[in-house]
Amino acid sequence: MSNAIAQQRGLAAAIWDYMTTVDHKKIAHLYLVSGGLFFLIGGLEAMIIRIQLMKPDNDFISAGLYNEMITMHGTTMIFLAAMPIIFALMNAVVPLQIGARDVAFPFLNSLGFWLFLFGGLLLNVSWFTGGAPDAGWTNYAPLSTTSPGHGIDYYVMGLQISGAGTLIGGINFLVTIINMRAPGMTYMRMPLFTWTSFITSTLILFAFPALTVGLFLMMFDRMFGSAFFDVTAGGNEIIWEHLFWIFGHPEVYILILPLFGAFSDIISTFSKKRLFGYSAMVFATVLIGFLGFMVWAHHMFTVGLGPIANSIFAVSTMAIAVPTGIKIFNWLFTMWGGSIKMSAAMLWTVAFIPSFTIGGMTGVMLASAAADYQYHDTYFVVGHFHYVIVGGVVFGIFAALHYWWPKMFGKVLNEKLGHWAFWPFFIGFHLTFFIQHFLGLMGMPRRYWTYFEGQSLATGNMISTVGAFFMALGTLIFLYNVVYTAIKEPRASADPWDGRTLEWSIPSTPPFYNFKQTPLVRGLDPLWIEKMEGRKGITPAEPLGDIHMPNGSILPFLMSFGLFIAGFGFIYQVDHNAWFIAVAVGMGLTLGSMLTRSLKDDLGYHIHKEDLIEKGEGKE
Amino acid sequence: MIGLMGKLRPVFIFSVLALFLAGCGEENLSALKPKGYGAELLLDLMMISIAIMLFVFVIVMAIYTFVLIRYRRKKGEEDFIPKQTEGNKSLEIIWTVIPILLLLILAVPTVQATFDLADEQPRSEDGSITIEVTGNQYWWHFNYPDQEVSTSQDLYIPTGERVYLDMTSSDVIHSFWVPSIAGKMDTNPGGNENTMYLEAYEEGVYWGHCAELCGPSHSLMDFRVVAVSSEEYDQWISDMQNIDAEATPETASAQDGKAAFENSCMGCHAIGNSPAGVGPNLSNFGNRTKIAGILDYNKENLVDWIMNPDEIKPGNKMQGYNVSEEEAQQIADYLMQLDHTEVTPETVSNSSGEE
Amino acid sequence: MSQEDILNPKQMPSDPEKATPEGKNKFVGFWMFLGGETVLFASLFGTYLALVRSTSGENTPENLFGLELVFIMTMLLLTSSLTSVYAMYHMKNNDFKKMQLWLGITVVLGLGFLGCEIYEFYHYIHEYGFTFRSSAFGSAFYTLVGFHGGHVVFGLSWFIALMLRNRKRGLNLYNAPKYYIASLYWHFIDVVWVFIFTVVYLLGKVG
Amino acid sequence: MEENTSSASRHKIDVHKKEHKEEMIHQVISFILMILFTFIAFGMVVLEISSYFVKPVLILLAVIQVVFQLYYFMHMKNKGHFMPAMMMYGGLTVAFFTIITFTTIIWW
Ligand code: HEA
Ligand code: HEA
Ligand code: HEC
Ligand code: CUA
Ligand SMILES: [Cu+2]
Repeated sequence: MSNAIAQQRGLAAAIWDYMTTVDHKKIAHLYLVSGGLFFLIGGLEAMIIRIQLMKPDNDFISAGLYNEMITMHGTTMIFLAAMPIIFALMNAVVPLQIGARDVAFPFLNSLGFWLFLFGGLLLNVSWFTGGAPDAGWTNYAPLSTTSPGHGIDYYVMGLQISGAGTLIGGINFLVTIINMRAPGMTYMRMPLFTWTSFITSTLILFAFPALTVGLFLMMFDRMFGSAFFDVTAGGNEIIWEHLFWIFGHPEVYILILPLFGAFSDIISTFSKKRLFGYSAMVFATVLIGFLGFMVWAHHMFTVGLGPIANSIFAVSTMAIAVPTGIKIFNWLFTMWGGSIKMSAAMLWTVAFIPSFTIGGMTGVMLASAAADYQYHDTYFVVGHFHYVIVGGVVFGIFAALHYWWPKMFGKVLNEKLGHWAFWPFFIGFHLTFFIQHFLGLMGMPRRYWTYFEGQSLATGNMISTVGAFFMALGTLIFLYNVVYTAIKEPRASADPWDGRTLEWSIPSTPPFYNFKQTPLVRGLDPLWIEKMEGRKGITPAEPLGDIHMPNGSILPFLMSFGLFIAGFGFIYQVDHNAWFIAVAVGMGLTLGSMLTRSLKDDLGYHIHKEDLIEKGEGKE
Repeated sequence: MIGLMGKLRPVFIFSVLALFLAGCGEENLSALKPKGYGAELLLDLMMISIAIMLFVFVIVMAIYTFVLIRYRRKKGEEDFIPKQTEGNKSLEIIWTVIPILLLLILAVPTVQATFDLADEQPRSEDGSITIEVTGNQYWWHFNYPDQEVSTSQDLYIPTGERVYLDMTSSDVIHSFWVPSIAGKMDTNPGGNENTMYLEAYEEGVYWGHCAELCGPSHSLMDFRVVAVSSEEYDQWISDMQNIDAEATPETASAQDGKAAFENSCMGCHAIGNSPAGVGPNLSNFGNRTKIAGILDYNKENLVDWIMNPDEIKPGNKMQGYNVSEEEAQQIADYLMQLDHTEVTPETVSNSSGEE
Repeated sequence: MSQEDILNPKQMPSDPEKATPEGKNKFVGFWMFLGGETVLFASLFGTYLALVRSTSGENTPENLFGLELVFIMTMLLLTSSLTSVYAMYHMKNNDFKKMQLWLGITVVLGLGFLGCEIYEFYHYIHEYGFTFRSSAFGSAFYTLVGFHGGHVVFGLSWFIALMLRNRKRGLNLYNAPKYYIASLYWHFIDVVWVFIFTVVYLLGKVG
Repeated sequence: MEENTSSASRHKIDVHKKEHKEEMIHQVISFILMILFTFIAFGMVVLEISSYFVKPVLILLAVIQVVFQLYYFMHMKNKGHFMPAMMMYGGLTVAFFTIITFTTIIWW
């Protein structure tokens, strides 16, 4: 009895701990768990889509619900699953890779997470309040501005809130990488994952404001009667498309770049080789980021921008194939002459190369503006982007999770189960999406609720659906592996993979202050250098001293919760002015928390040298 | 242990085989079986790009396969430490320059085709045909301004010449796509008017889709392009110009139907030449091959449509009238005898693919 | 040494805003934020430029805008930029009183600007019936200028909060970075205004 | 020893004070120029000079003013501003493309 109470108290304390934490490693857990749940929800939506399309003239779900399903699938997967899981990895790994004790803004880091979570929750509440958004994840006006019900309003508010969180998270990582690197960790010694996280954060910084503005205009149009996209009052619906894609195209590189970095680290570790062409890899990353901002109109070839604009954007889009190709070949030549160990992490990585290459190539085919008049808005495009997103981003997430799991959770994921999860997912992936290219060319537009008998589309769709079930099976085995590992596997050592970078020089899981002594970095792959010189650990850059740590805080949670409440107020004030009370209450909570934050001194605390020596020398 | 490629192979073979079974889609729907200038041009462009992609892919896969087989860590090699190569200038230059060249090879025809398809030709002067296309939730209106003819759902064009389309929308964005004749183009509401052209090689009935998400019935917004010889086209135009909207039908049932129609339906539907209304122009409804673009053309389906259109096309705007089942039968009789022309989809020599 | 002591050194360094790691982070982070804000305002300007001709009736930029008020507003804001520079000058010389004084002047000038802007909007709405909803041009105008106005409000509140909170504490390494970035923010507001008066008002008048 | 450091640091402070003064002078000059530019800008519009001439000049004046703000008032010319400058350039590049797009390929 008393035991149960103690346990309960233990649980409550743990929850409180996570609600107030500013520790980047715990925030990584929060991002991973919530992003993972959203991935399952998005996956479930994908399964429903595939079941509906299994056979011609199917009516498993209604046409209206289908549109809600694809919209929520796309939105959830991109904003609430892929991005947060990437943030989980960045939080877990980047500070360790640069030898930092913490991120630059621990408080903002936690705020970023809670904003994302409450934004995501707000978006998903729409399922229960009379209809989710249904204008596609691209939300084109005027379909979106005229959509009845409140679905689109949820889209606008949910993405606005979680987008703010993402922007904050991005700035945090930029400053962390600029300012918090350990002595000797020059830019050109940073591991590739850190580099790509850096460029991704830059892209976030410049891409999200365009979305923010787009969402504001959409909000004003729908909730306050403005006329930005209303052609009858002189508005112009194309503005939304531009704003969305000025954000939307960089967004896809925001998704893929960090995983390019993860692949680079993994390939180098499991080939026991230094990354081939390191500086070219860095250069290619920067170039992709830069070009990523000049190509957005390739999503709008059929809008009628005219042949000159279409040609310019076509050619600039194709240019991105060059730096990406540099990456592909550098990976191949990192493995060349290496000693390749096919661990689960490496397996996902190795599978990524051909899958992503196919996806990239169909991308270049799409970039061929005139030909896109045929591909656009067909399953060919669906095939393209799932090849790059699932074959690149999702494979990358699985690879990175296997690789860094010991750092994040202290245990190595079971290797055998890792292989078992891989094969059904991999086979299912190709089954599902390869055939879709042909479906598109055979005349199947995307976002189609159903197709007819006699259009020769049945077989392909059936294969595609079967494939999706394989992917679900693979995902389930992975989940089983997580549970199994937590219960059965032994604790991991500090360096289970014979790693090369700083994160493997400290225990798995690291103490909350990460590095007892700030490491001294003497080159690329610092741990490897020390190992080759026969040392066991990294040379410290400073004598043992007091460590300054930030205090936890509940304020980020409260600020985000306030916006969550205000969100409902904004959505429903159209129906009744009384809802402005919710706006006031919510904004009051948020602004009040902000004021508290800025008026109260929060100086953090110190861990004393003596305590470090006592604790530090133990096994864990 | 079989190499990774060994495991990959069945997947690819399976997909390719499946494709083989499906053929490459229907004659009148697939972009892979072009029946018009645009589609053919674009298929050629696709083929160039596919060739380039295959070339690159083969190279990547060759290196990949070799590396994975040759450099896999073997038993007893656990302690082997490979040489830590930093990079290789000439290799890196090669894989930067070759892709650039390949992309240039692709870029040139891309730009050419893009300008080619944007051809806006001097209109009417040279007698070329211009048709105004209006997308509506969830049907298409076609107006021939020079000929003062309008129709819906079935677009009649002559073969062997360029027909220019001026495209707008009356509500949300749609996209006009006839895969086997040409690429697609969005129809935007407001002043953002687009143009494109169709040039069909062979007579036939080609399937068209709406390709931009436009609401629940987006997937049901199908239409036909009926390509006929130029004599037949002239015939069709003059037949359409001579339609007598007031003509009394022959059968009694159809006469009652006409009355009921004028009573309940004329608010939205026009018979005879008209601008895009709330509902499709039904002047030549008797010549349709489909009802509302998707249902097989027969009386039963038509009555069904009139009685509950929202079940067939969720969210469509045909509503707010009240007819009995019997009236619906009569109206059906009336509408189905509205065939004022000899030129119909059925008479088109090559109406391949229709079920 | 405790954290308090570190933040209140006997001798203030000459760049107090960047003397602590936290200060450095704030400094760099805030510049990043401004980089993002640039894109935000660019999107608003773009939208405005795309819709500036979508007027309804007589309410065109040529007819609406009067330059006198805008000129006064510009002068107020430009001058406030200089006064906040003075404030930072005194911060670097560790003269807290003078810094507060110059910030106070900055706030007064900012309030003057804001007053003019509110009067301007009121004038358009009541004299011309030119509102947020009356045309796409109206929506774009009020959104662009309003976003800038919102920034002014936030900047002023920020200054006031800082001044009140620290009036007894004086300058230290904990609040110096805050003062510094608040003043950066204020300059950025001025940067945006330069484009607003040029693009919206002057070019609007030129037509 | 004590003496030494404190006099050295006092000296340093004096040097800094001087630097601050110098910077201040630059800032005042740029302020005066900004005011001047503003006068010119408004003047040109009030005097209704040909719009083909006025338009580019107005934009140019605005750009110069902004450069003053960024480099002098916001110290972007000083050292330690590499990353801030990079980020502003990044933002300005994206801003540039956005504006170009919105003034060319969006109709009307
Ligand atoms: C992670 C996400 C991701 C990534 C990395 C990419 C990468 C690319 N994408 Fe993709 N794309 C999406 C996600 C992504 N895309 C999404 C989500 C959509 C649809 C959005 C929607 O409408 O809902 C989309 C849509 C989309 C379109 C619009 C299609 C349409 O709607 O009509 C286009 C058109 O140009 C395009 C092109 C490209 C190109 C050229 C690349 C390039 O970066 C690819 C480069 C890689 C390679 C080329 C392979 C490796 C290179 C070599 C081996 C070198 C040699 C190669 C050659 C010489 C060819 N994409
Ligand atoms: C990160 C992005 C991402 C990811 C990972 C995926 C993953 C998948 N997507 Fe994705 N998809 C998009 C982004 C993504 N998609 C976007 C942006 C669109 C466009 C939307 C639009 O048009 O607006 C789209 C559209 C889209 C379509 C086209 C719909 C249409 O146009 O009509 C289809 C159809 O097949 C599809 C299928 C799939 C499948 C089968 C997966 C699979 O890989 C999913 C695999 C995962 C699982 C199968 C989960 C397994 C787990 C369970 C089943 C257990 C569930 C249990 C609990 C909830 C407790 N997607
Ligand atoms: C409120 C307007 C409205 C009214 C009233 C209306 N319709 Fe319709 N009708 C439409 C619209 C809109 C469509 C197109 C539906 C679609 O395809 O999405 C349509 C489509 C049709 C079609 C299919 C057209 C084709 O080209 O395939 C027929 C037939 C039809 N209506 C018959 C009728 C009859 C008969 C009545 C009266 C009993 C009627 N309609 C009343 C709006 C209306
Ligand atoms: Cu019309 Cu889709
Ligand atoms: Cu893109």
